[in-house]
Amino acid sequence: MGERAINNHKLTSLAAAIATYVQDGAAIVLGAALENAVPFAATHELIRQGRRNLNMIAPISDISTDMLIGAGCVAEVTGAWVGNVSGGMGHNFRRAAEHGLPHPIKINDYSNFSIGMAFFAGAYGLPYIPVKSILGSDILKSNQKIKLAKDPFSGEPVALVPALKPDVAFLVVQRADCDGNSHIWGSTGLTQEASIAANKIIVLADEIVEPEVIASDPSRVLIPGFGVDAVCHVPAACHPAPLIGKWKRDNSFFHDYHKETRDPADFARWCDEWVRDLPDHAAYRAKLGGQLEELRVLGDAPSAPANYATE
Amino acid sequence: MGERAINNHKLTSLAAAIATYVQDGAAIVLGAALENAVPFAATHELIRQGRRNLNMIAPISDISTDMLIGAGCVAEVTGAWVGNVSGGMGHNFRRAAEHGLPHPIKINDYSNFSIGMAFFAGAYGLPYIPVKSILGSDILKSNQKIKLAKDPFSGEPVALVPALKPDVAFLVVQRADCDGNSHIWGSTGLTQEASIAANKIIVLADEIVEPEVIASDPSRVLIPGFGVDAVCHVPAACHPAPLIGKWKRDNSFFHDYHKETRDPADFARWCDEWVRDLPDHAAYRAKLGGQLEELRVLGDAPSAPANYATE
Amino acid sequence: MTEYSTQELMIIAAARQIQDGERIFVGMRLPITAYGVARLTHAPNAVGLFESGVARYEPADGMLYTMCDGPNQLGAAWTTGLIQIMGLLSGGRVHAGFIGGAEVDRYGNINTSYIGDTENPKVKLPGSGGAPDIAAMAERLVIIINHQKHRLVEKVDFITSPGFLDGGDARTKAGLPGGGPAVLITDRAILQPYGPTNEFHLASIHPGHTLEEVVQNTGWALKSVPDVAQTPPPTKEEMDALHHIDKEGFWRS
Amino acid sequence: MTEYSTQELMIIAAARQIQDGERIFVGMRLPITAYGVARLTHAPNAVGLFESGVARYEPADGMLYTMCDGPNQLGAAWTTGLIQIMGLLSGGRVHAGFIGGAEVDRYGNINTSYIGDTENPKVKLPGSGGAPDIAAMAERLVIIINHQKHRLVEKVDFITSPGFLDGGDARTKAGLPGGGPAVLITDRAILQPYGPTNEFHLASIHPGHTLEEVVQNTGWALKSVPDVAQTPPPTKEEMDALHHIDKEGFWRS
Repeated sequence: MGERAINNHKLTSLAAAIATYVQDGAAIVLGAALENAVPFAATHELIRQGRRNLNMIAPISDISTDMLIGAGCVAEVTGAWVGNVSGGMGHNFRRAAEHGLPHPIKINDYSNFSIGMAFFAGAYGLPYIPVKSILGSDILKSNQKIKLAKDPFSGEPVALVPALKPDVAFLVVQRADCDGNSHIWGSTGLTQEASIAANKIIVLADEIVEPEVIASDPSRVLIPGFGVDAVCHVPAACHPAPLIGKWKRDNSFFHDYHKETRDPADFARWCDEWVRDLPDHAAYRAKLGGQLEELRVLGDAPSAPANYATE
Repeated sequence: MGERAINNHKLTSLAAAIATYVQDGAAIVLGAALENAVPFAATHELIRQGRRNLNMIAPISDISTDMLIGAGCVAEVTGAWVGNVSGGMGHNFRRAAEHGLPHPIKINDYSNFSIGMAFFAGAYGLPYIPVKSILGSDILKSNQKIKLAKDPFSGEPVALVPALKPDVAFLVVQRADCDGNSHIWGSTGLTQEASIAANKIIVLADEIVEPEVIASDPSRVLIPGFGVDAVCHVPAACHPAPLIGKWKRDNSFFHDYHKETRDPADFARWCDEWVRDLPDHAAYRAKLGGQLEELRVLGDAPSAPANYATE
Repeated sequence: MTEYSTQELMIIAAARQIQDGERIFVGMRLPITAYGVARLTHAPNAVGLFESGVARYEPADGMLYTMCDGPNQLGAAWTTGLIQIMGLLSGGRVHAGFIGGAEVDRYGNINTSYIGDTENPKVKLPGSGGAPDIAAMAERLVIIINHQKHRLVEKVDFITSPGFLDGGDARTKAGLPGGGPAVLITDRAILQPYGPTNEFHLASIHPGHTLEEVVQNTGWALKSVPDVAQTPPPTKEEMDALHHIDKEGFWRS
Repeated sequence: MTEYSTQELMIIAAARQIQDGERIFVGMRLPITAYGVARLTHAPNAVGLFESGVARYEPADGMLYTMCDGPNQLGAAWTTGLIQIMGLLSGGRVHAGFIGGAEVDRYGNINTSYIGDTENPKVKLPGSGGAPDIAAMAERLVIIINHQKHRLVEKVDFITSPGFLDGGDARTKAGLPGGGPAVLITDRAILQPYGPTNEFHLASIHPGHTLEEVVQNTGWALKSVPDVAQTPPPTKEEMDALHHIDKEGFWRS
């Protein structure tokens, strides 16, 4: 969360937000909710703008990380899992890790809970967190940043996980106002901790609403607008991942990705077709056409209202 | 949060819940939201049942802790602040700390953030949390449980705050179903962390609703029903504290308490009138009568709906 | 006698590991179906936990490809963050967790990270997810894996999720709070830790499989518990529940 | 010339400490009014933080007795938990915090815990609340206190909220991330840390008060900055804003 964000209108295009806030070599959180609300539109735009040497930090971002690796954007992966959640392994991730193609990548292993604690520490000003849940795991050997120590109270072993403070976090929200005040519902994984830990926050809003809509329910705000640096109106930014109450998951897209990226030439073709040859996410949506429309949630299962009246 | 709570109907009277779950000498969280949603109905019932040697753990519980001290229920106070938030000092707290009346009390000093970290550690299985925000404070001298240490990564000083795991947590919620699935809105202070850290959770629900109401919005659940041990239907359990969208704060009641509890005999009279001579919270509400009705929120400022539809 | 596939038997064996009222880290695919069967049969008060930040009573209505899909969130007991859900692992609040892996060894250590060396892996597997946390902290761990010699190995290349480490009391000495792996369910048999070494021993053989075949397909010298049984076949009630959950017959073949 | 009470001057002096776009730990009573004045005058984009778990843009519509009262939550920017709000103190994300106290000493250390000994206190004060956290972590601390000899003391009995500790670089050596107390506003004057010792020096005297009176009511040998000024009286714009916020004239007398 940035240092002196002034509360004013932050609505901008995703291309402009990435051009402004993401440098080569940046440490990026892109999808900390696990398998829903993954900001794939930002994945595409990072590829289009040709960012290099990124450190992708997230517990699990489904195929987003694999795409960025394949496109040559990634030098480092910090997280718990990289692959294709419903489709199997990530071919680009394997190629990079096993053969250094297109680039070698450094892998910083965490478990989901321990990376959660690293974000929590980064978000709330704690230098590190002592964790028991990765004791006994060889993650303690492969990740040199985590120290094995003794709990000074009990004398028992404990793993010290230092704070992670990413440069930029992208998150997808169901609705936001022009100042970045946002509503999210459904499971959020590590979205709150990872975003607050980050120096800059870029919100991808499925819908832009009047400020009164957000202000009607301040307890549904996960990240307040004063912490947000840019708001981009990108419907279906999550595609092919789901967004609760907005978009269903495009399962066949994940399956097709797995089939169509088995070798580097195939991936290059896939990436041209779905990313590089499209100017922006609007063009991506247009290309999806009816396939995207079928994923749109049309039903209504509304939450019971909460009353905030004072009198 | 208890070890094997089975998901079945847990609706019971507050008297029965306290008789079952609170032993003399227990460590109790009663009001972790700070100045709203304080479970004063539980304060009264603990006094009525004559619990002794309690350790009251909370950042700030407004006059609840002062009442319990005056009634002779408390051996230990673990927290950041005891008094009367809008009315000044707590006379009983001062008498106990300065003169050992009616009993001496042990005070375990914390700041709000450091006790928050102690609850967080207790809730989520971390043995302790390294905190910077109480460096330089004499809390590090008065509270022997907190250790000053060196951050092994940076060599800088850090205060290690060990996990707190209370025996029982009471919380007031706007609405719950019979299984303890609850909705809360408005600021929550340390309610979530303190409750999850506790071994048993007792919910005081302002309203009991059908399970479908709670299930319509699982993101508004702060503590799920499977972690709750007892649900008590106690309207205005928060009085004289406010409950967002339900009850306004009874400011004059706090003011009167300050005036009417200046010496032990006065407090005894106050406590007889408002607690000991009343059989239960229904009688307390009846005694308040029109004064309580004036505090009822009648207006409607509803939250915008969130859609959870899947199709 | 009821007909069933090997996969269906595995699901039902997994469902039997869930006791009523327990909180279970479910995971996707086979275990989520097992959870549904358990809820419909002997464990109507079990609670299913999903590390993305979901807790459910009733299993989701509809096929799930990930734990974050809409049907797993609609009507959930709790949709929240990862820390809130995985934090329940502390203090014995989670009774069991299901995990799979590419490799498991004689002490129940699981590898989902690297085949070969970490610097120069032969195969880079997707990684840990929340499995180490569940393996470290849950009261019991249920491991599900296909029974092949290259999967049930003498020693895993990388311990992603700890079992009993080097066996004996190594796990306790390492400071791990949870009880460790309680059972290993394969497509041929059920293995359990036995004796002071905590080495996995053959506990029961699925109908239609033989001791010899099971031993030949295990990467270590597999010993047996004294009273090796046949895995009880699914009951009619269990199969009815499974067919109710698995309407499309995904697990039938 | 606009008429004003001493309390009103203190509020306006406090409001001047808030810069536009800053995030401020507001606290109750006088500072919350100061926040309202600042928002209406020179700091329309300031954000008010309340440690119970509230962040607001617009000041609350209605009198607040506590930060948790309904009017402070209706239409808030964020209603959440204490950790989320107080956690913003890390990394320079909170620019200033207002705190009061029973005692403050020459180095800006504040006592709200014990007068006398901790084991056998002469007066047991309510305690710290979130003040130590704010004092330790905020970029700047603004202290508001009545100017009396027993309140502005040589050395506090108990450091609840750290200022510059023993002066000089003691604060930095203790590992405190925030910048420490920047200003002390009393009903007679404004004091500021000055020089390498970081001792509080007289910076400006309120209209109608004298140097001699200020010195006599300070519990240490008060020195002055080289250019002691008179505190600028409230402008018409500031008083208009204050009257708009303080409709009932609570601070007028």
